[in-house]
Formats: sequence, structure tokens, C-alpha cells
Amino acid sequence: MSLDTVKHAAETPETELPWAELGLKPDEYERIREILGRRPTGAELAMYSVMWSEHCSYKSSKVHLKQFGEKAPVSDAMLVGIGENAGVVDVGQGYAVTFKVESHNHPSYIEPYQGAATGVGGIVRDILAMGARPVAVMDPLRFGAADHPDTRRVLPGVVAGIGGYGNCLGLPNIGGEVVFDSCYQGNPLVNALAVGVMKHEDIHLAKASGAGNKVILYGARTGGDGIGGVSVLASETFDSTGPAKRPAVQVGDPFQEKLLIECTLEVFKEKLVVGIQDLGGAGLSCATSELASAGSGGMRVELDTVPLRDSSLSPEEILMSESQERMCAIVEPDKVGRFLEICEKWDVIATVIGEVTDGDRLEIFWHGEQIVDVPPRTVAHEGPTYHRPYARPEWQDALQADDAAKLPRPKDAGELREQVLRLVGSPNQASKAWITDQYDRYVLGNTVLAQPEDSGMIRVDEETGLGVAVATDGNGRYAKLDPYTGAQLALAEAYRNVAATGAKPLAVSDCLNFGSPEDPAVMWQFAEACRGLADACQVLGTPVTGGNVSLYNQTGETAIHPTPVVGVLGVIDDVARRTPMAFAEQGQLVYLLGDTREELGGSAWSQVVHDHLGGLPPAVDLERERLLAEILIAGSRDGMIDAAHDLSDGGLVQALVESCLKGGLGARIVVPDATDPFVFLFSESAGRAIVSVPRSEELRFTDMCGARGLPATRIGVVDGDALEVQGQFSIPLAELRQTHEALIPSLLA
Amino acid sequence: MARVVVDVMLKPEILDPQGQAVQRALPRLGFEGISDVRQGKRFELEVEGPVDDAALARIREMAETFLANTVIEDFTVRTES
Amino acid sequence: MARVVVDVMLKPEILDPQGQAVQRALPRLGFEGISDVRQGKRFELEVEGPVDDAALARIREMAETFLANTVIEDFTVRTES
Amino acid sequence: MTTRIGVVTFPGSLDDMDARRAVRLAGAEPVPLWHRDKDLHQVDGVVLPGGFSYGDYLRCGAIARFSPVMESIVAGAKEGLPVLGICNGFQVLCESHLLPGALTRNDHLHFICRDQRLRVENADTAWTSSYEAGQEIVVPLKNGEGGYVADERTLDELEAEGRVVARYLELNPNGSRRDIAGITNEAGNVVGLMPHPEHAVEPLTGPTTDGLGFFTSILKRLVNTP
Ligand SMILES: Nc1ncnc2c1ncn2[C@@H]1O[C@H](COP(=O)(O)OP(=O)(O)O)[C@@H](O)[C@H]1O
Ligand SMILES: [Mg+2]
Repeated sequence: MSLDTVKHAAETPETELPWAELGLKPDEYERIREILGRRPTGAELAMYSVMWSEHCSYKSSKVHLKQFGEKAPVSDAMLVGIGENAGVVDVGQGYAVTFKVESHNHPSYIEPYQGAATGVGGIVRDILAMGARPVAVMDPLRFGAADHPDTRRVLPGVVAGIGGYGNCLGLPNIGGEVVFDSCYQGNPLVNALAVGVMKHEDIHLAKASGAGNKVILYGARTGGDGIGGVSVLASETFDSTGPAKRPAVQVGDPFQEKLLIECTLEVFKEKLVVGIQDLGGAGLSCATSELASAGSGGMRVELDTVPLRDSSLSPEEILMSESQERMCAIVEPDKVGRFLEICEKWDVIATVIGEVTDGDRLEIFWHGEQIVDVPPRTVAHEGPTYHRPYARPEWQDALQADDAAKLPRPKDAGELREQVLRLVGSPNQASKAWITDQYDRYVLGNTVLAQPEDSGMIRVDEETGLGVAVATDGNGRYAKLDPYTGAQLALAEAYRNVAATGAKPLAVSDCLNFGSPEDPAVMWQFAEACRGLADACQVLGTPVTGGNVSLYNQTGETAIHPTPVVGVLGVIDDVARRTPMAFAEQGQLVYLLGDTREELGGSAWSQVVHDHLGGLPPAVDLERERLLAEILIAGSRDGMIDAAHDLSDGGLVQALVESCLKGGLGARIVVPDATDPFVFLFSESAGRAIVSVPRSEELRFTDMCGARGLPATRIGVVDGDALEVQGQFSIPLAELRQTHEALIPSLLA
Repeated sequence: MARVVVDVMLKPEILDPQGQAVQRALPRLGFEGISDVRQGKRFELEVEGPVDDAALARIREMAETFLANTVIEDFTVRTES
Repeated sequence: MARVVVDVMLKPEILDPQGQAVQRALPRLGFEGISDVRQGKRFELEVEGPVDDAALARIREMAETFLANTVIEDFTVRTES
Repeated sequence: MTTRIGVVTFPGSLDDMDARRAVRLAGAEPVPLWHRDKDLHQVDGVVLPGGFSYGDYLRCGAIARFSPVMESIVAGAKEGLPVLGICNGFQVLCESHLLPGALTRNDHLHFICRDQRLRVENADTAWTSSYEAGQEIVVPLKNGEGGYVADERTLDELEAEGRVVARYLELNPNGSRRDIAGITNEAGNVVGLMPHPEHAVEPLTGPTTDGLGFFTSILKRLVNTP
């Protein structure tokens, strides 16, 4: 086929282009013609189609995401907000921290290892593009039923991919989640979070300014990877279109990315960069149009200078290629030489592919002929916006009416004991060590806490002990029962997890995993979850700094549970004051903080024992969450508590088991008067944590709780080598450990 | 006992970081004149019984479903003496 | 351009956990009658110029010093059309 | 005069910063060495750190072995320069034939990261003199290809000459022959170790501080040698 130049396009208005195959709707194609005043060239069509896909344009979600900005609490900590590659937060002492969670769900189902690996690679480049050194990763994961044969295919591949990439990059994996639920069969959720650290003055933005400045593409050569992947993967369910439309899989090269990191940090250090953008989804189409759109001028690119891995690629394919491990930098002409030298030092290929112009167009040439001439904003930032219809599904009432309170409960102490063991040995509550032991948690030597602690914690400054903590949480079962509350519970849990380790929660990143936005019921779930999260962030004073939306997670007509995953970042002045989760000393007193109500809807107990999902999720009290966090932080800072563990799925008994097993010490627990032992142990009321208090600190601690109005109930003592609930049962730690640790290896090894 | 060899290579369009790393190292070691390197896997299977068409068909199926990941890899099956 | 293939296999006396894992999995997947599996590496080298004895000798040296670790691995070199 | 310990950075080295920190905490001066640079900058000893040098794509350590800096290190080691290879560094030492044997894929085929109990078998090497022979320590271990193999004769020789430096206790994490976690050359100046002592030098970030001994040993030795 001959080259479809801008000139040719103007002369041949009648030529039909395959816009529908590229996922554009008729009105979208019409709009492109309007913008350009002619038909697009093939290359222009390629760019618009990927950039206007759901994945890149957020066309279905942005009307709802707006609230995160509109309702954002005023926060002195926020340095860069939503819209950049990742948000940036001030953590004091001149340091800034950037973090973001992103999804790689569909690619990970098709090719678990590479899908997950490139997911890690992509989020790390986002962090790097902000000017930060990446310092840690986390991986919230969701799979189908634990004993389903396809889980055996998907899970080990995903875990090996995350480990293979992250370990080779030298980034400690400090936490995440592993959840099994048959709703994710065929739609596993592979979310990845990265954290980076920089000094305030090192913050970089993705914009191209200064006419005459050079556009440098550096990193891997461009190949035919994932061409069209963005539009196909993000806008269609792949099973409905069949395998023929499956795009080529992208293969990650973590070694190349490690070089890219070191090389990029070195060019930052020498202040050689005006603007920078990573290449992720939509590759060069995205990087050039976003850089130009956010900058002051236009941009001119000579596409034939792009180094290729496959010389047969067409210009359209080069523009759409999602080859990994590439970055694009804007560099002043007199600094280009030094920039290329540093790339050479790190064996990174770097090529000047164009320059910033004083016009307002993005112009792309192929062997001297112009193939793209567009206003960059129309590609990058002014894509379509949908106000998709949404409606509360008619089954929601019946679901909520199907109250878990009516489920049969254990009849006697023997049955209670048996159900405790079933809970701690169930796929979602069992130890995930078989998985997390495949991740390096030590590299870089700043990991203060890692899985299975409540949050991961990284030391930022060796001298002062300044550190950050991050936790991610999400509970699709709660969100299915009530998406508004479910999203708030996800935030509340992550917030509580950060506070439990002694860090002050500062900011939020979220990954919203939902079904098809074309289904009004799913759209309602999405709208409700956004509203819930935005409202809760406002109350907790933790702004959303960025995140990601993954739609079309469904098989046929069946969507996954709505699954908002929330990451919270907190700061701690001195990591030496952190609070771990393990009971550390015999004789210390165990306190339960917060109120326990009878709340079993969506609970782990209802799932494990009755395979039931119905009723309402636990109630949210954000003021209580705030107060609890303040107490946990003060207790940690002032040395009043030696261990803390938040309560979430599985309730009190799950938390007790984990704190006992981690430290290898038992506990003797007394059920408070007038409390039902079953509810005491299994309820999942939010806003709670357990702490262990040295006897010498008891008075000080209870005085503090009393003065602040936080219920604190002494429920027992760290003691012996069993978990004993007096008058009910006693389970030796060895038995608990066997039950808790044997399941996952038995399913997967 | 007969030996069947299954060679599994990444498809040509798929990035092969391993092969690339080897290729980049060669000139440094003083080996010139190699324009491309691809690295793959070789499986040697010892087969009980005769390696007839039926056996080869089964092994091809095994390669397709298990030894190779046909999303990114191609394979060949052959007998070796 | 000619292709030279270098096959690298663990020496027979060295434990091959990958091959063993494959072999153990086969019956589960319904494949019987494979008594042993070894997994090794296959390198495909594209050689510029003629693949004469001198070229093969150089490639053999490359395999010996670089592509294989002869403490634990054996290799073979052959041309392929 | 402070002791200067070089820490090599290959492309893909990951634990180089940690090794430099450990050297510093032990009281010596860490000197960064670059893989392309033959010059060892008059260091008194060298650490080859963990990581995935050159991506470890061919075999772990196989490409790093041919780097310019290794030429100088191999020559130096033969003259008695103390060299400690940790994890990927151990692999580089084996590939360079400074140490016998090889490191192969873990027998369970997974990367493994765990706090590992070891017994220091030989406390007379340049890098282990701060320990007592038989002392048990716990340090992190993290590798995908850490299974030590060598032929029986070599293994017997290593045992007979007391050249097994450390052995895994409680659990052999990777299928290493004879539970070997680390070995030394005949002269005792070159030591290769699969576990990571540099990750056990601070109570806050490691399971113990048991690893510090490797870095103080070298100080002790250099101070004591005339
Ligand atoms: N995929 C994973 N990667 C890393 N850490 C994980 C992963 N899954 C779970 N973890 C860690 O295991 C611990 C327990 O997980 P979970 O029960 O989900 O915690 P929580 O109840 O606090 O949300 C946490 O420290 C979490 O970070
Ligand atoms: Mg927790």
C-alpha cells in the first residue's frame, strides 16, 4: 500500500478507512473529520483510535472521576495531583513521594507471566517519569476459585511474572493482596503499585516546551508488540471477539528497564531534561501527543528515525506499538550531547526523533512526507466524553435483603473451634507466603516492614529515619452488596492499615476494576464507588492523587464484583518507631479498639462456611476511623503499644491468629460479658484494631483512649503457645500454623 | 528407547531479551559476524515403545498444550537417533 | 545468511529440575510413556558470510567459552538449512 | 588509614548500594567500581554484589565474567586480593573459574526469598574471621538459581580441605549439593556465598545483624596483615 500522506488524504476524501475495526464509533469518526477538516490519514486514524479508546481516554469514567478533584480535601502535602503520570506528595525534609496503582488485567489472563511482568514494568516507568527513583512495588491480585484448574495456570504465571520483573529490577515487593473468588474466573485482576522517592526540586512533568528543543526516544527498539492492544484490550471483551483479535503479547525485558531507570536518574541528576514521558499504552502516539498537548508549542517528529526491531513495520504500526522499556525526553539542544553520552554509558539506545516547534500542531513525517498533522490536544486531552446511562440494578434489593444474620451459626464451642480452623485455612485467609516468598523484599536495604505486615514500610532517609508506609485494600464482596459503602470500606481499611504501623495517612491512589460500562447496572456500581471514595477521601483528608480504571472485566454477560482497590500512602517521621503486627512479648495485654456490632454481610465467615453473599456490608464511620488512626499513631510514636493489627475480613479471630503466628506466641482471650462469642470472633465491623500493650504502659494507653473517646476493651493477654478463647476452645499454635500455611502450597505447588 | 526432540523458540515477532543479551556480548568477547541470536528451549524426551505416527501426534499435542506457550512460542518436533 | 544451531544440555550426571518437573507433570496431563525428560537451551545464530570450517571452529570456541558452562553442560554445534 | 573495599557495579547489579552500606557500617570505605573500568583504584578487597548482571540472560554471571573489571579482579585474586561474591557475585566467581562448581536453577524452580539459618563452617577465610567455626547465623537468602553443584570429586575435595564456608541449616532452600551455601578457594581469599549478609547489618531492615561479620572480618585481616 502506498503511503497515506496528509496531502493524499485531503485529495481523496471518499477513501474508506477501517475506523470501526479500530474500535471507533461512527460519531467519533465524524468528530475526527470535523477536527481535521478532511478525512484522517491512516497514521492519524491509528493515533486517534488508540488515544480515544476507553483505556487511554477514560471516556466512560471521567465524568465520575471528576469528583476526586472537585471534592479533594485541601492538603498541604499535595505537590502534583491527578492528570500527571502519577501524583506527588510532600513527606517532609525536602522529600517528595510519588505512587500509583494500575491494572494489567486482560493481558495477564492471555499470557499470565508476560502480562503481569509488563504490568510491573509499566507502573514503574510512570513513577520514574515523575523524576523519582522507584523504591518499592506492591501487587493486589484477584483470581478465580482457588481450586479451579485455570487458577493453576494463571496464578503461578502471574506471580512468577511479577517476581521475575520486580526482582530483576531490584525493587522490593512490600505488600499486596491475593483474593480468590469465582467471579474473577476468566477475569483475573492484576493490579500493580509502585512507589518512588525524590527531592522536591527533582519533580519532572510530561510536557514539551521550548521551540527547538529536541525530542529523544530512548530505551528498547520498537517492535510489533501489542499493536492495537490498547483499543482492542480495553474496549472489547476478548471472548466475544474471539482469539483472532488477540493482539500480539508484549514481552518485558526487566534488564533493559533497570538500565533505563539508572540512565534516566542520571540525566535527571545532571538536569538535562525539560519534560519527560514514559511509553506505555498507545506507545509513541500517546507520548508525542501528550507531551505536545501539555506543552507550549507544537512538535515535529521524523518517524523513520525510530530504531526498529522489525524493519517491516508500517508508520501506523510504529505509532501504535506498545514495545516496552521506552521513554521519551525533551532536551535542550546543547544538552543533547551529554544526554546521549549518559545513555551510551548505560548501553541504552537513544535517538533524536524530532523537535519542539513554535506552532501548535503535532506533525509527523515518514521519509520526508507528512503523515500526521493534528492539534495534539484533540488527540491527548479532548477525546470523547460519555455520559453513560446508569441504574441501580433491580436485583440489588433482593441481594441486600438476603441477610447473613439468618445463616445458621455454630451450635456449640466445638463447632465454633472447627469454624475458626476452616476460616484460617480457607483460600482467602490462609497464609500467602508461598506467593510472597517468590518476591525479593530486602533489596535496596530500606524495607522496614513487608508482607504479611499491615502495610509495607520503606525508609526514605537513612540519617533521620523518615519513612513511608503503603497499604492496598479492596473487597469486591462488600462492594457488590453496596458499591458506595464498599469503596469507602476499601479506603478505610487501607487507611487503618497504614495507621496500624504508626504512619500518618496522607494520600490515595486507586484502581477501579469493573465490568462493562455499557451495562447500566455496572455503570451504577462504578458511579456509586466513585462517589463513595470521593466522599470518604474528603472526610479523611486524604486526596486521590491518581489511579487507573479497568473496565470490561467480564465474561459474557457476567461482570466481576465491582472491585475498587485503594492504596493509601502515609508518612512516619522515624521508622524506628514503627509498630509491627506480631505479638512480641509474653504477658503483654491485648486490647480491642473500636466497637463490635453484629455485622456478617459479605463476611469471610459467610463465604467460607455458607458460600453466601447477601445483606449489607459493615457500616462505615469515618470519624471513628480517624480517631482510631490517631490513637494508633500516638501509641506507636510514644511507645505505648508494641504490636498492632487491623481487623478486616475474618474479623477478630483472624487478626488474633495472624498476630500470634507471626510472633510465635499464643494468647488467652476472654469474651467480654454480654457478648456473643461467635459475633465477637467473626463479625467484621470496621474501625477496629487489636494492640498489645506492655503492662507498664497500660494506664497511659487506656487514659489516652478514654480521654479521646475511643472504646478500648481489654480482651486478654499474650501467653502460652495456643490461642485460647476462655470457656470456648483452645487451639495450639502448631495446629493453627499447619492449617494456615499448608493450603496454598497444596493447591499450587 | 527412542528420543524425540522438541525445540521451542519465541515467535519471530516477539522480543527475545535473552538472545539479544547474548548477541550484544559477542563482539565484546571477540566474536564478530553473528547478525542475530535467538535463544530457545530444547526438550529431549525418552519415549517408551515405538515412535510411530500416533506417538508423534501425541507429542505434538503435548508440545502444543504444555511444552510451548503458543501465544508467544513456536515449536518443532522431531525424532533423533 | 546461514543458520548455526548450538544445543546446550546439562550433563547427564547433573540434576535437571526443569526436565524433572516436566516429566512429573506429564501423567497428570494425560501423557503416558515418556520415561525421561531433559530440558536444555537452543541457540540459533545467524552467521554473516560462509559457514566454513573456520567459522564453525570459531562458533565451537564461542560455545565452549561462553554459550555453555562446560562444568555442568555439554553442547553440540551444527548448521541448519 | 582506612580500609578501602571496592564494590563492583555491573549493569543489572542490584545489591551494590547495600554492599557499600554494609562496608561503611563495618567501618571501611566503600569504593564504587564500574564494570567497564579495569582500574581497581588501589582497593584492599572487592565485593561482587547480588543482582542480575547483564540480565543474567544466558546463565547467571556468564556475561559479567567477561567484563573489563573482572580481568583485573581475576588477576588480583590470584595474587591474594580478598574477593567476596554474594549471590550473583558467587555466580560470577564460578563462571570466572576462581571457584569450582556452578550454581543452577533452584530444584523447586521458584525464586525464593527467606530468612535463612546457616552454619559458618570455616572461620579462617578473609571474609569469615569474625565468626567462630560452627557459629549459627540467620541472614536473608534470595535467588532463583542458587543450587550449588560440582562433581563428587570436587565436593569431596572441598570438604576435605575445609573449603565449605557455610552450610544451610533446617532447610536446603535450593537443592544445593551437601547443603553448601558458600565456598572458598584454596588460599581463603576468595569466598562465594549464596545468602546475603549485606541485608543483615541493621536491626531495622534485616532479620538480624549477623551478616556484619563478613565485612568486619576483612577489616580485621587487613589491619593484622603487615
Ligand atoms: N500479592 C501480594 N504481594 C505482596 N504482598 C501480599 C500479597 N498478597 C498479600 N500480601 C500481603 O499479605 C498481608 C496480608 O494480606 P491481607 O490479608 O490482604 O491484608 P489486609 O487484611 O491487611 O488487607 C499483607 O501484608 C499484604 O501486603
Ligand atoms: Mg491488614
